[in-house]
Amino acid sequence: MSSFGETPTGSDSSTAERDSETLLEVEGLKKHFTTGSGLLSGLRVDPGSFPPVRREHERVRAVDDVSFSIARGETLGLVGESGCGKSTLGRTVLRLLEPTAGTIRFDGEDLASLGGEALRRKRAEMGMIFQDPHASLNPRMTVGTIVEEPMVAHGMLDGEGREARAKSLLEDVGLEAHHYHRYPHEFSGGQRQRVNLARALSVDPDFVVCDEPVSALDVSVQAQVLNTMARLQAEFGLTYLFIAHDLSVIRHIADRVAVMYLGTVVELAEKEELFENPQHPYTQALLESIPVPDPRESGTRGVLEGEVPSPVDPPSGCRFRTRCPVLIAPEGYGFGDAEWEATRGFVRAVKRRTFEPAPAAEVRERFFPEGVPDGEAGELVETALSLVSAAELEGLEEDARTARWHEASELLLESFAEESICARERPHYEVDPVYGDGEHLAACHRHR
Amino acid sequence: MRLLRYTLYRLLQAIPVLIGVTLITFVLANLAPGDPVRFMLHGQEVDEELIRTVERRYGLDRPLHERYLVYMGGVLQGDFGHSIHRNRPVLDLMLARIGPTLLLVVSAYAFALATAIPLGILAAKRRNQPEDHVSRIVALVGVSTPSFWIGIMLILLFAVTLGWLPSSGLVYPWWPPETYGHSGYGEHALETVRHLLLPMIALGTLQMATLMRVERTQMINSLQGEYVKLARAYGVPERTILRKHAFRAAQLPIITIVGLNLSTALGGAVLIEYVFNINGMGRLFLEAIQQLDYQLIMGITIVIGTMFVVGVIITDISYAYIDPRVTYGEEE
Amino acid sequence: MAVGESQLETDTGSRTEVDYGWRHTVSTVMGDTTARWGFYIVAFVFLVSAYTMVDSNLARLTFGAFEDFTFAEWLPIFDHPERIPPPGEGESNVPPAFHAEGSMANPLGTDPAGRDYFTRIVYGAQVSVSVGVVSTLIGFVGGTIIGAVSGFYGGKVDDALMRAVETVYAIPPLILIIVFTVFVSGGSPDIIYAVFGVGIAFIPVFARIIRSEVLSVREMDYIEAARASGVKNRDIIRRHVIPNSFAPVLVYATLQIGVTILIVAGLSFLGYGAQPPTPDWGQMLSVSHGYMHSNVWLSIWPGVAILLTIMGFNLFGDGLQDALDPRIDD
Amino acid sequence: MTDPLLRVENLTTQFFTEAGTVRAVDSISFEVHEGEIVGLVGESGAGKSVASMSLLRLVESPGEIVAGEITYKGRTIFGLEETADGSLSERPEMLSEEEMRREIRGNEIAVIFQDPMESLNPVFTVGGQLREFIELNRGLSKRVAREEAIRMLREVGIPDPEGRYEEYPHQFSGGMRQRVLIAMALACEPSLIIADEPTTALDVTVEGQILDLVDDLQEKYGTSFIWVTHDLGVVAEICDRVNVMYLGEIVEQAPVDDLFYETAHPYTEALLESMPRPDLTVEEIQSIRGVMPSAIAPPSGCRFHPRCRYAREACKRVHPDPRRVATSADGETHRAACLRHDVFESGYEASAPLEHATALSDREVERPPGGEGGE
Repeated sequence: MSSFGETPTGSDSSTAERDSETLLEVEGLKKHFTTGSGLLSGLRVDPGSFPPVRREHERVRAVDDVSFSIARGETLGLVGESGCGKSTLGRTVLRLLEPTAGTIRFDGEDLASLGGEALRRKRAEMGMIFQDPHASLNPRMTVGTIVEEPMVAHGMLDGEGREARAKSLLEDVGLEAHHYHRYPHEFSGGQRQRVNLARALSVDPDFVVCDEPVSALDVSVQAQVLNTMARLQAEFGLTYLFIAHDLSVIRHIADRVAVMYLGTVVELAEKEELFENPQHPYTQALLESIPVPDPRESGTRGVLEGEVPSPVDPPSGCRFRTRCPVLIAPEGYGFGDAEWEATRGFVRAVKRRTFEPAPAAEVRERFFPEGVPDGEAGELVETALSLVSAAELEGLEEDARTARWHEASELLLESFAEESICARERPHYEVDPVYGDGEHLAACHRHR
Repeated sequence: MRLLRYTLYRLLQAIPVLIGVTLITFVLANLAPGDPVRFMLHGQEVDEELIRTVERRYGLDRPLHERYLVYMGGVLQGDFGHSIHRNRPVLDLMLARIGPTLLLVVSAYAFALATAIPLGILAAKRRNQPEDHVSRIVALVGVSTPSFWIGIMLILLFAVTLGWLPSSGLVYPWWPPETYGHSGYGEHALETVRHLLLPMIALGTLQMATLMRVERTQMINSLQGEYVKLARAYGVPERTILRKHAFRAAQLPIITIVGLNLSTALGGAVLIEYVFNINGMGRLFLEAIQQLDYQLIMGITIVIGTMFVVGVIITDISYAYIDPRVTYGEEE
Repeated sequence: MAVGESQLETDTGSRTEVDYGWRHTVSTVMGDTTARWGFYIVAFVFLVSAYTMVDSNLARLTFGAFEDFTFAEWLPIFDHPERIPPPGEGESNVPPAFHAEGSMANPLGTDPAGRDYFTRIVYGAQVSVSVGVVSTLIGFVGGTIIGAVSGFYGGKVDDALMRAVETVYAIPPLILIIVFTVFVSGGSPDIIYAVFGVGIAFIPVFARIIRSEVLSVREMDYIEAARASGVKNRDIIRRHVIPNSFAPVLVYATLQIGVTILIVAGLSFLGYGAQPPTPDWGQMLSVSHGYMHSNVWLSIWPGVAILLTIMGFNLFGDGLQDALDPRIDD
Repeated sequence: MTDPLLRVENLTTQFFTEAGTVRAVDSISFEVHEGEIVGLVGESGAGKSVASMSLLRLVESPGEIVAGEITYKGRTIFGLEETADGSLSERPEMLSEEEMRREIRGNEIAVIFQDPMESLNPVFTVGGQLREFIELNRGLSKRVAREEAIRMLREVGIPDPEGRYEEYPHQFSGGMRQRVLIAMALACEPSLIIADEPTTALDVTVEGQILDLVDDLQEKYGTSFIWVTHDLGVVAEICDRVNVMYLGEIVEQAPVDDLFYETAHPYTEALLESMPRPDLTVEEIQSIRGVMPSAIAPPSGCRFHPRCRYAREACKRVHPDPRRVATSADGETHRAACLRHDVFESGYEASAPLEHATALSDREVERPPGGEGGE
C-alpha cells in the first residue's frame, strides 16, 4: 500500500480541521458505583452499636461531574494516575457503563438517553481499543472472525465483502492479509494491538476511545503502534479519546489534554499550553515528577506528598486540596505566607505522625523557628503541640497515644485546612492561554 | 473486633440458608404421593377413621404452608416433633445419637489433616520425585475408592483375617469405663481408639486424598510466590521458608475445602456407620427412612444441614483469622 | 494477571501461550501420560458397557424373552447376568478359579444366587457408566442454565439463585438423594430415582462452577470489545462466553462422573439405588455384605471394578485439566 | 581506581527448556563500585532480571549459571575452574550455599522487586516481615529489631510507623509497600542493593517520590545500587553508569551522560529515538522495526543486526563483544558492541549494506524510505 511510505502527520492535519464541528460533547457526566447489589450486600455489622446491623451502600464516585467536548478529527488526551476514573470515563462515554447523571451528546444525539437496539446500532459509529493485548482478543476466534464481527453485528457487506475488507484492514494496520486465518496467540503484543485497531475500524467509525493502548508494550513497539494510530487517524478521519497515564505518550499524540484527578477533570487545555503553561498544581506536580530521558535535565521529583484519597469519601471542594502544596490560607486568622507555610508543615507532620514525641519546646522550634503565629491560630497550634508533647504522651498505652495524635490532628485540620476556600467551594475557572488561543480550564482557586 | 464482626456477619448470612434447608426438607418430605399417614403406613390396610384421627392428632390435615410454619415454630423452640413409630420426641432420639457421629467425623478429619498436610508439603517440596509420585498415587486411589468399600476391606483385613481390631461398634469415651467392663481409664482410652481406628480411616481417606492434592498444589504455588523469592534473597533458611512463609499462605484454600467437604463427610458417615454398626445419626437416619418415620427424617436432615452450615462458618472464621484480607462483606 | 517480568523473559506473547485448536488440544491430552491412561480405562469401560448393551438387547430383539436364552450359547462369553439359574443348574457361592474349589467355568466364582460373578461384574459397567453419565448430564444441564443465567445477569437474580444453590448444597448429597428417592418413589426406591436425585443434587455444584467461569470470562476485555462493537447479547453469549468457559466445565464434568458413580454405588449399597437383580456393583456389594465373613471374594471384585472405573475418569479429568489449563504446570 | 565492590565477568545463565536452551544472559561483564548506582537497561526479554538474580545465585530451575565469574568484595560468589579431566567444576573458594545465605543474601546484597503487591506475604504483618529480616541479617534481638524496623519505616517516609507496623500488606498502597521494601533492603545494612524495576508498577508521582527517597537514602547510607529498568527516563534521573542489554548481552556500557550524548550503539540510539518526550513536543518518533527475536536461537553475528538500520554484511558474520570505543573526561570507559567502531577492524566499511537497512519491505517500519537520523 502506498500509504506506508508517508510520514504520519495525523496531529497536524487534525489541528487544521478543528473547530469545524464538535463530535462529542459530554456534560456533567457522573458515574458512581455502589458496592454490591445483592440481598445481603451492604450489610454492616457493628457489635458496638444498637441495632448491631445496618444497611448502607458505599458509593464510589469514579467519575464526578465531568464536562468536555471533542471536535471532529481531533485527539483529546485524557491523563491521570491509576484510580482517577479515566478508564471509567472512557467506558461511560461509550455507554458501556450506565452513566449516573449527565449527557453524552454524540453527533447531535444524546447517548445517555438511547437504549437497547438504538444504542446498539449507534455503536457502528464508535470503536474502542483496549489496554491488554492478551485479554482483548477472543483466543478461540481467528483474526479474520474477530475483525469481521462488528461488521456482522451491523449487517455490513456480504461474507465475501467482509473478508476482503478485513484483509485490507489488516494491511492498513500494518499486518498482512494472510494473517486473516491465524489465531491471536500467534501474534506478539504489538501485533495484537494492531488487530484491535483493525476490529475497531472495521465498521468505519468516526470516534475511537483508546484506553491505554500502548502502555503494555515495550518502548520500541509502543512507537510502532503510536505511529500507526496517528497515520490511521489521518487516513480514516478519526476522532480519538486517548486515555493514558504516560504524559510523554499524551504529548506525542494528543491535540488537547484533560488531566483527571479523583474523578474530576482538574485542567483542560491545548497540548502545548498544558505542557508549557500548566495552571493546576496537580498538573504541575505530574509534569515535574516524570523522569526526563536526559541526564543533564535533572527534574524536580517527588513534589507531591501523601496519597490519593478514597473516591468513596472524596475531599470537599477541591479534590486535590489534601495534597496540594499551595493550599490557600483560610481567611480570618490573618496568616502571613511564611506562617501559613510553617503551620501547614506542622499540620501535615501531626497528621502523618512523622516525628517522635519530644518536649513541646523542641517540636515548636523544629516546625516554627520563627515562632508560632499570633492570635487564635497560635493558640490552636499550642493546644495541638501540648497534646502530642513528650510530657503528655509519657507513660500512655499505644492506643491512648494514638488517640492523642488523632485529637491533635483533627483539631488542626478542622481549624485550618477545612476553613480554606479550597475545602468549601468546588473550583472551576478559565484562564488566558499563553500558547495558542484554545480554551484553558483550570480547577484551582488560585485563579479566582 | 474484626473477627467478631465477621462472625456476626457470617451468622447473619447463614439464616436464609438454614430457612432454605428446612423448606427443602419439608417440601421433599411432602412430595410423597397420597397423604403422609398412608405413606408412613406403607400400604398397610387401616381403617379410614384411624387415619383421620392420626392426621388430626399431628395436625396433618392442615394446609402445607400452615404446617410448615407450625413445624418451624416448634423447631425454633427445640421441638422437632414426635416420632410416631418410636413414640418419642425426635429431639431426644437425635441427642442420643449425635455423639458417635461427631466423634467419627471429627476424628476422620483429624486423621485426614494429620496425614494430608505433611504428605502434601513433602510432595510439593520434592516435586516430580519419587515421594511426589507416591503421594499422588495415594491421592488418586483415595478419591477413587468408595469409603464403604474401604471399610469392608479394612474389616476383612484387620478384623476378620488378622483379628487385631474390632469390626463394629464404637466405645464412647464419655461413658464411664465400667459400662464396658473396662478396668480403668487406660483400657477405656485404648479401646476407644481401637474401635475408632478403622471407621476413622475409612471415612477419612477421601478427605485425606482431596486435601493432599490441594495442599500440594497450594504449596507449589506458594513456593513460587514473589514473597518466597524475596525471603530467599534475604537469606531466610529454606526450612523457615517452607514452614512459615510458604505454609501459612498455602493453608487458606485448605480451610475452605475442609469446610465444604464436611458435606461429603457427613454423607459418608451414613455409610460408615452402616458398615461398622455404629449407632450414630447416620444409622438413625437409615432406620427412619426404612420405617418412613416422616418427623424423624425431617429432624435429622435439618440437624445435619445445620451441622454443615455451622462447620462452614467455623472454617470461614478460621480463614478470616489466618487471612487478614478478609473483612465482612468483601468475600469473592 | 500481573504482568511481571518473569525470569524467563521471552517474547511477551509466548509466556502464557495456549494453543486453542481442537486438534492441538487432543494431541496435548494424549501426550500426557496420565490422561492417556485415564483415556484407555474410560474407553475400555465404555466399550464393555456398549458391548453388554448390544449383547442384552440383541438377545432380546432376536430371541424375545431373556429367560430362555443365554448369550453364552451363541458366543460363549457371557451368561445372562440377571437370570437366576433354576435349582440344580447353578451352584451358589462357588469360589473364584484360583481357589482350590474354583473352576474356569466361573473365573470369579458365583454369587449366592448361583449366577456367574464375572458376567455380573462385566454387566455392572453398563449400569455404572450410564448412571454416571446420565446423572452428570442432568447436573450439567441444570447447572449450566442456572449458573449461566446467574453469572451473566448478576444482581438480584444472581443473589437469589446462589442462595438457593447454597441451600441445596447444605444438605449432604447422599442424604438429600435418599430422602428424595424414598419420598418421590413413594417408598419403593429404584435406580431411576437415584439417577435423577443425584443429577439434581449436583446441579448446585455445576451452577457454582459455571457461574464463576462465566463471571471471569465476562470480565474479559474481548467481551467488552464485542459489546462496544454493538454485538448482540445472545451472540456474545454464543460466540464468546460459551466457547471460553466450556473447557474448565468439561474437565469438571469428567471428574464429576467419577463422583457420581461413587455416590450411586453408595446408594445402591444402602439399598436406595439399583435393586436386585440388576447387576450393579454397589448393589452387589450390598448383597455380599451379608457374606462378608464366609465368601470374601464377593466383596472384593465389585469394589475393584468401581475403583478402576472411577480412577479412569479421574485420571482422564486430571489430564484434561493439565492440558487445558495453562496455569497448572505439572 | 580502587577495587570494585562487585565484578561480573562473562556471566552466562541459561534456561534448559523443552523448546531448547534459552540463552537468557550471555557472557556479560560489568562492575559496580562503592557508592554508585549502576543501571541495567533493556526491554522485556533482554535478560536483565535473570542477570540480577544470578548475582545472588537465585536463578530458578530450569535456569542455571553455566559460566563466568562473580566476585564480591574479593569473595567468589560464582566461579568455575577446569579440572584435570577437562570438565568444569566449582572453584574451591566459591562460597557455599550456606555461606551465600548467611553472609551475602540480605546483609551484603539486598533486593527490591518490581511488584510491591506480590513481594510481601499477605498473611504476616508488615512490621513482622521487616523485623524478621533485620533479626536474621543483623543478629539483633526481637525487641531491638522491632525498634529498628519502626525507625526504618519512619526513615522511608511511612506515616505513623508505630501504628502501621502492626498492619498487613493489603492495608498499604502500592507506593507505601515499595517504601516498605526499600526499608527492608536498607535495614539489613547491605553494601549493594539490587533494585529490579522498583518503580515500574507505580504511578508517576509515586515514582517521583520513590526516586527522591532512594536518592536521599543513597547519599546518607552510601549504598551501591544496581538499578534494573526499561525506562531511560529513570536511568537519566538516577544512574551514574549504565549497561544497556539486548537479547542477553550488554551492547553498550557508559557513564550516563555519555550514553545519552555520545551514544555508541545503534540499539541505544534507536531506543532513545523511539521514546516520546514529556519535556518537548516531538511530532515524529522513530520506531525500531520488528520484535526482539527469541533467545533460543538468536541471530548470527551481531544480535541486533536484523533490526539495525546500519546493518551491513559484516554484521551477519562477526559477533561483536563490548569494546572500549572512547574514554570520557573523568577517565571512565565507554564500551560498545558495534562493528561500526574502528576498534573492531571487521571490514564493516567495506561490506555491503543489508537489504532491510535501506529497503522497506517490512510492514513494521513506518518511516520514509531511507529515513535515517534525527527528528
